[in-house]
Amino acid sequence: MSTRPDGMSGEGRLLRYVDALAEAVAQEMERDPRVFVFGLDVTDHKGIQGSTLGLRERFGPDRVFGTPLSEDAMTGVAIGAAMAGLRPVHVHIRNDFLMLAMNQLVNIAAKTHAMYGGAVTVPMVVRSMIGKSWGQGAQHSQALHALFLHIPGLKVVMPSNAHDAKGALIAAIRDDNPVIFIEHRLLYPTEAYVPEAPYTVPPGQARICMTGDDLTLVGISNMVVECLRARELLAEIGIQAEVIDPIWLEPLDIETIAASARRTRRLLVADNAWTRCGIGAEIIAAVLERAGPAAGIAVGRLGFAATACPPAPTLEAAFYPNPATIAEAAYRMVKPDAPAWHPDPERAKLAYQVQFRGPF
Amino acid sequence: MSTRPDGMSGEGRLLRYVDALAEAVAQEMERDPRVFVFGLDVTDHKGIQGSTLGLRERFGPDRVFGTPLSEDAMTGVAIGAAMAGLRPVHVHIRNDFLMLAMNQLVNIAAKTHAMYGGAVTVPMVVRSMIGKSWGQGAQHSQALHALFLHIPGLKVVMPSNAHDAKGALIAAIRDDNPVIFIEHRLLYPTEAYVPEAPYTVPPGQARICMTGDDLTLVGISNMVVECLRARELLAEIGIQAEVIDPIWLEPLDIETIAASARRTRRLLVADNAWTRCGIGAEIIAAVLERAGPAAGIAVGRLGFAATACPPAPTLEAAFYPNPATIAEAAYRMVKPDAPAWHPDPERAKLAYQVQFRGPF
Amino acid sequence: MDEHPPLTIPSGTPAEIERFYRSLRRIRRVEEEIARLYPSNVIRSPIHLSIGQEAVSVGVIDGLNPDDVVAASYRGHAAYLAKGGDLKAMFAELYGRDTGCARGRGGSMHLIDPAHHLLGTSAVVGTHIPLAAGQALALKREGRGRVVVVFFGDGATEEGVFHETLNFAALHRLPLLFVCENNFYAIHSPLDHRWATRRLCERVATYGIPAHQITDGDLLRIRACALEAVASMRQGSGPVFLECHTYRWCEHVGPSEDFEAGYRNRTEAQPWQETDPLDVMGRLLDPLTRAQIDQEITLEIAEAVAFAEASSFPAAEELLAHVYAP
Amino acid sequence: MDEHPPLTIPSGTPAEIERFYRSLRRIRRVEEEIARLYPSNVIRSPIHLSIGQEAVSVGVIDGLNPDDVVAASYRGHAAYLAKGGDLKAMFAELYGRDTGCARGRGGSMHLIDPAHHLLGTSAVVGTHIPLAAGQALALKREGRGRVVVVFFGDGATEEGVFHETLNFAALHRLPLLFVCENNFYAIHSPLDHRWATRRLCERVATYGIPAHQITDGDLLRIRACALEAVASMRQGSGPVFLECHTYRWCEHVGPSEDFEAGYRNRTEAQPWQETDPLDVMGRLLDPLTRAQIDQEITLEIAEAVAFAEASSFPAAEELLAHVYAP
Ligand SMILES: Cc1ncc(C[n+]2csc(CCOP(=O)(O)OP(=O)(O)O)c2C)c(N)n1
Ligand SMILES: Cc1ncc(C[n+]2csc(CCOP(=O)(O)OP(=O)(O)O)c2C)c(N)n1
Ligand SMILES: [Mg+2]
Ligand SMILES: [Mg+2]
Repeated sequence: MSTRPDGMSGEGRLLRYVDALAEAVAQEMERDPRVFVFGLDVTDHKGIQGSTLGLRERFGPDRVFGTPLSEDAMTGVAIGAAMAGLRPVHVHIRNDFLMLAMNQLVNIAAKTHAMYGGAVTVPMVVRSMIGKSWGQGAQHSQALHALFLHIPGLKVVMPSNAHDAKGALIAAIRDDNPVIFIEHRLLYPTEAYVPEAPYTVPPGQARICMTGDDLTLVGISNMVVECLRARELLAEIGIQAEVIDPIWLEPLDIETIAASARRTRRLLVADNAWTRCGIGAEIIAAVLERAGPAAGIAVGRLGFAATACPPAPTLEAAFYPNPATIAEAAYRMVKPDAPAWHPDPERAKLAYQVQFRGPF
Repeated sequence: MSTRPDGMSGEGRLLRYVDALAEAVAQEMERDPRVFVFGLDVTDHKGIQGSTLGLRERFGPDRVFGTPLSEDAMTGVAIGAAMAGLRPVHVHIRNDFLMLAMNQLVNIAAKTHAMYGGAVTVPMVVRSMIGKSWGQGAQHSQALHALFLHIPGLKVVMPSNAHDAKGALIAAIRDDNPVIFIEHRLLYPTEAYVPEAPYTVPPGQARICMTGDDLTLVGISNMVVECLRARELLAEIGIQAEVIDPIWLEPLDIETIAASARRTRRLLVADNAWTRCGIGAEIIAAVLERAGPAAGIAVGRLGFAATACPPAPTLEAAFYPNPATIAEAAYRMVKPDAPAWHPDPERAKLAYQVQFRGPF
Repeated sequence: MDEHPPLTIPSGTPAEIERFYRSLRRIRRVEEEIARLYPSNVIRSPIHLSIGQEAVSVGVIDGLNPDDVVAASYRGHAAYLAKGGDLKAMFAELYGRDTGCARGRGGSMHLIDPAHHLLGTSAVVGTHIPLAAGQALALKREGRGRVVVVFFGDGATEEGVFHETLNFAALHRLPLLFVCENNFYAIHSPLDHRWATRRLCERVATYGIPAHQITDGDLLRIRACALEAVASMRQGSGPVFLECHTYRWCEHVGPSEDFEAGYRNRTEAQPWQETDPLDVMGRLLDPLTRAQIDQEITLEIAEAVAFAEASSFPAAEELLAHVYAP
Repeated sequence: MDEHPPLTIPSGTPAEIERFYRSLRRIRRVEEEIARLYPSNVIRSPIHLSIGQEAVSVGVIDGLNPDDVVAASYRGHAAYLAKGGDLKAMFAELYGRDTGCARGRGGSMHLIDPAHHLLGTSAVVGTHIPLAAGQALALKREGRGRVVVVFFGDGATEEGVFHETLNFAALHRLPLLFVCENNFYAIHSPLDHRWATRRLCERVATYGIPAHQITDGDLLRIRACALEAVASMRQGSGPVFLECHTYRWCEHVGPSEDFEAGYRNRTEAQPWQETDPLDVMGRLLDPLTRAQIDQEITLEIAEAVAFAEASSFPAAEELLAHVYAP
């Protein structure tokens, strides 16, 4: 594969994120009979927004099936099946519902390999969706990756584009550890060049999406897209941001981020989640532990407002970071003494935000 | 109350942490008939290591009762009762078991006040124990406060001594929000001067336990005690550490910590938990966001090794921070170019660690 | 799906018939209005309509006192309205306005009305069931004979928390009426893909909880059953369980029908639609009374919508209000 | 507690009696040795002894093939040993040594022996029940007639996950034998403080799962019941449930008796101790055979303890090994 600056091959067809997910699973199921897919709603006519459509027809009801509403037990079933040598992909339509599975994920899945001294492995993937601006309110809008990141033994990946969605999902399915795979709903219709043959986007390798000297912008999941838009806004006023997509949050490629931050001396993390004890805090602490005060790195975090997500549009708009607020925060870090700057909020909007209106 | 440098009054009797907890609950139950205590094992002859002993006899089975093994529903019952105007204190003998209650805590308790626009409150306290060096292994040794800290709407407090245990528990019971109250088992027998009359150790106020100019040491829960011992070891070689106990982690008194770190220009957080996306990361990120690179603050974190807690004593000893590892890390921050220094590990041990051998 | 048994002829008094009709009609019309408005995107929240299922809420809640407590799920419009929840505050909430019952912070799935003893509704299936038990614990302690009713779907009975709550409620003899609205689907998944057997009532009865199954959607039968349950609960008999078969006419979430989607068949709906309690009650009323009720409802809804439209959105500066109680 | 019904006279063959005696005696003696060693602090792990309850594990597991799978809880020594789990690796694990079955990373509550198809035991009550279902799903897919047995206590049946798993197992007709070891206590909390009724088997049966209660602790009855269940499960009949009454002689956790603690009475233990299957079987053996078995067991245990003592602790540098599989 030829290499581009952003680390993607540029080969293959333009494919939507949702189709890349479906293709990854289908190819892995084809390759490895141990892989199976289950979860609420995976076999209905909506097929998790299309990402599981056709799998049941192709691989049969033994390998693709719906479940009762029993997240706790179903997670245990996935773990048990994984310990028995199968490779479950357990699908949840909302990340929020994983709170019902925390005991199994934290106390069993994460610990099984270590607590039995390596005697068994838990090769499972837990897929779940996160969102933004759905008007869905407090319990259907969370992105709780920080909770999983806190627990050793779990891997966490949040691909930001179709290319990585396919490659990371294949890597996750092939991984012998429990992988929490988190997909942003607004990314589902976005397209990227995706090779047709199976490939992996392996754990622990960040991507420098765009280079720049003035500031390091780290985006998580869809925030990569929003950072890229922020970068354009910043470029118009002469600020060059380097945008990094960690892709995998555990294992995290902290060296790539630290090297960039050492060079730009400014590090801003935009997360699609609450910031307290979040991945932004982790990245900042990890970079500064490594770089020390002599590196003179300024730091900042953006994320959800520290409240439950409100459906009222006025509040919801203020709840999330967006390209304008990212660009503004970056500007303040680069020019702390300059007067405030506000990009045109309309121009700052992303195409996918303007269009999205459901379905739920 | 007279004030001492560490912010404690020095009044009252010497009381054990465990008795301070029991006294706080009894006094609040006396004062407010809405307060009730329930949870697995709260009424047996062990009474949660003594912290609930006698309550049932004094306040009757309607206000003090055991439950089935149903953490999920019992947490919902606590929330529902709190919404109905009662003030439950829900007790868990292990923090690990709260993973079964995550859905109710994260999706309901934390959000209820905000998601109904302030129409209702959830005045509940969730007590749970954490530990160290129990040989209990992976599932009975976790301290998962970071998971709760990540979620807006929950308050979190981890008192490090008997005085604060009583005052913070009274404050928690009187608080109109869900409070996660986490107690370190090894602190139970430790004594402090505790006033007899009810008082509060209110949310959001850290304590500077000992002052010093060379480094700011922040300890969480029992790590305050270990930091104080580390401070003694460091003092012997001429390093003066300032030791801060945040007491409440949410709301967190970040200003007190930031002011200290600005002055000492070195910030080391010792947590009794995993560090990834933990309170150490949060404190470091929050301080550096405020202070900026010009303040030249060096940072560091200590916590659990990133694995499931192993019972083998050789591994367990390496799993936890201790006064020696804290002192060594502090030394490296203060004298980065000096040769390594290792305090005598025997001398570094704390009395409570030497003695503790169960019961479980 | 089970055979739909023939509906018994209602035997309510004229005043009752009028009351039932008004309540059913009001709920139906409110939801039809929501469905009508929905495509215009003024409602900023996913909606789970109760259309077709109203009789369960109306029948059960008719047996309650105003100070009894009701808990329901995201499919909670019917329970909210039947219990007397404020209609203006409901529309304002759907519109995300500051005058909404949750001040624009809840949406359709998080309705609440403390003045009418409506516990907030919840969007995570089953979560409100133990909350209702907590409420019932408080009412039992209070000792004034008040009771709690909790409504939930067939899917909710698959969550472990449902079973944990049954056991706890029975153990403490809580004044809690469990009402399972069994509409045979969880989203698009039919019952038989999720339930090993249909012996739910039998299962619940093993906790020592009296359990009744009502398969015909008859409002008066539901009401009679609830009345009896509530009366015994007020005397301290402990919890009672009701499984009411019913049918959802619209899609799981959203304003439309979805019989064309393939997961279920319109013929399945027919018997339910033919015996729609709203129709049945309506036919028993004299046309004048009926027309007047209809008109009053139309007016009330128009006012509520106007109220919502005239209300302002919460100010962005208020984003962080109410995270913590003071 | 229930009345203790009279024990039926065992009717096993001499070879069976010998096998049962050996297995019961081995487990009892291993745990007695653990209890003896415990105060010296060489065992770095909380211990939950099965003493008094061995017959459930021995009786059920005797009906299994070597490649059937067993899942158990923190009170899992008996199941581990009955299934053929390595004794040396067990002692080494209790001692926290690198040669332990979990390489010193598990402890008493996390025994595992993949070679003998022992799923790792778990310390969070009920968590292993759905894991066993996952195993059963894999075995069903495999189609070779292998089955899974999962042991758990009465307390575990109060956790929601137990009910969720029953439904799923029944729905998928999994080859899973649920065995509830009802010892009437969860830690110190008696059954009637936790169960609204004792109709557990009846409840389980509503899932279409055959459910049997064995109240007398009779090993042969337990075995016969398990044998029959396993045979039908191998044919694809789906899950079966067994509730075995039994009694824990020692404290919940730790090496001692605790009848003086006040939460239960020694007289409650008496009928169980008087009909102890180990005694019953022992009396049916000729003294010579018995003495020889006893001696072999003594030897084996001494060897295992010596093995553990001679093994080294894991190196501190290995602390971060096994967090992630390569
Ligand atoms: C814990 C949880 N799991 C999954 C979902 C997604 N979900 C929303 S509604 C629903 C179906 C619930 O079915 P039922 O309880 O029968 O209620 P109904 O919608 O039919 O009224 C599901 C699975 C959820 N909201 N919460
Ligand atoms: C989820 C969970 N809750 C609470 C505990 C604490 N605990 C350990 S053993 C136990 C009692 C379990 O009783 P039972 O299932 O009857 O098993 P037994 O100990 O009697 O064999 C409890 C409550 C736990 N380990 N896990
Ligand atoms: Mg339904
Ligand atoms: Mg028990």
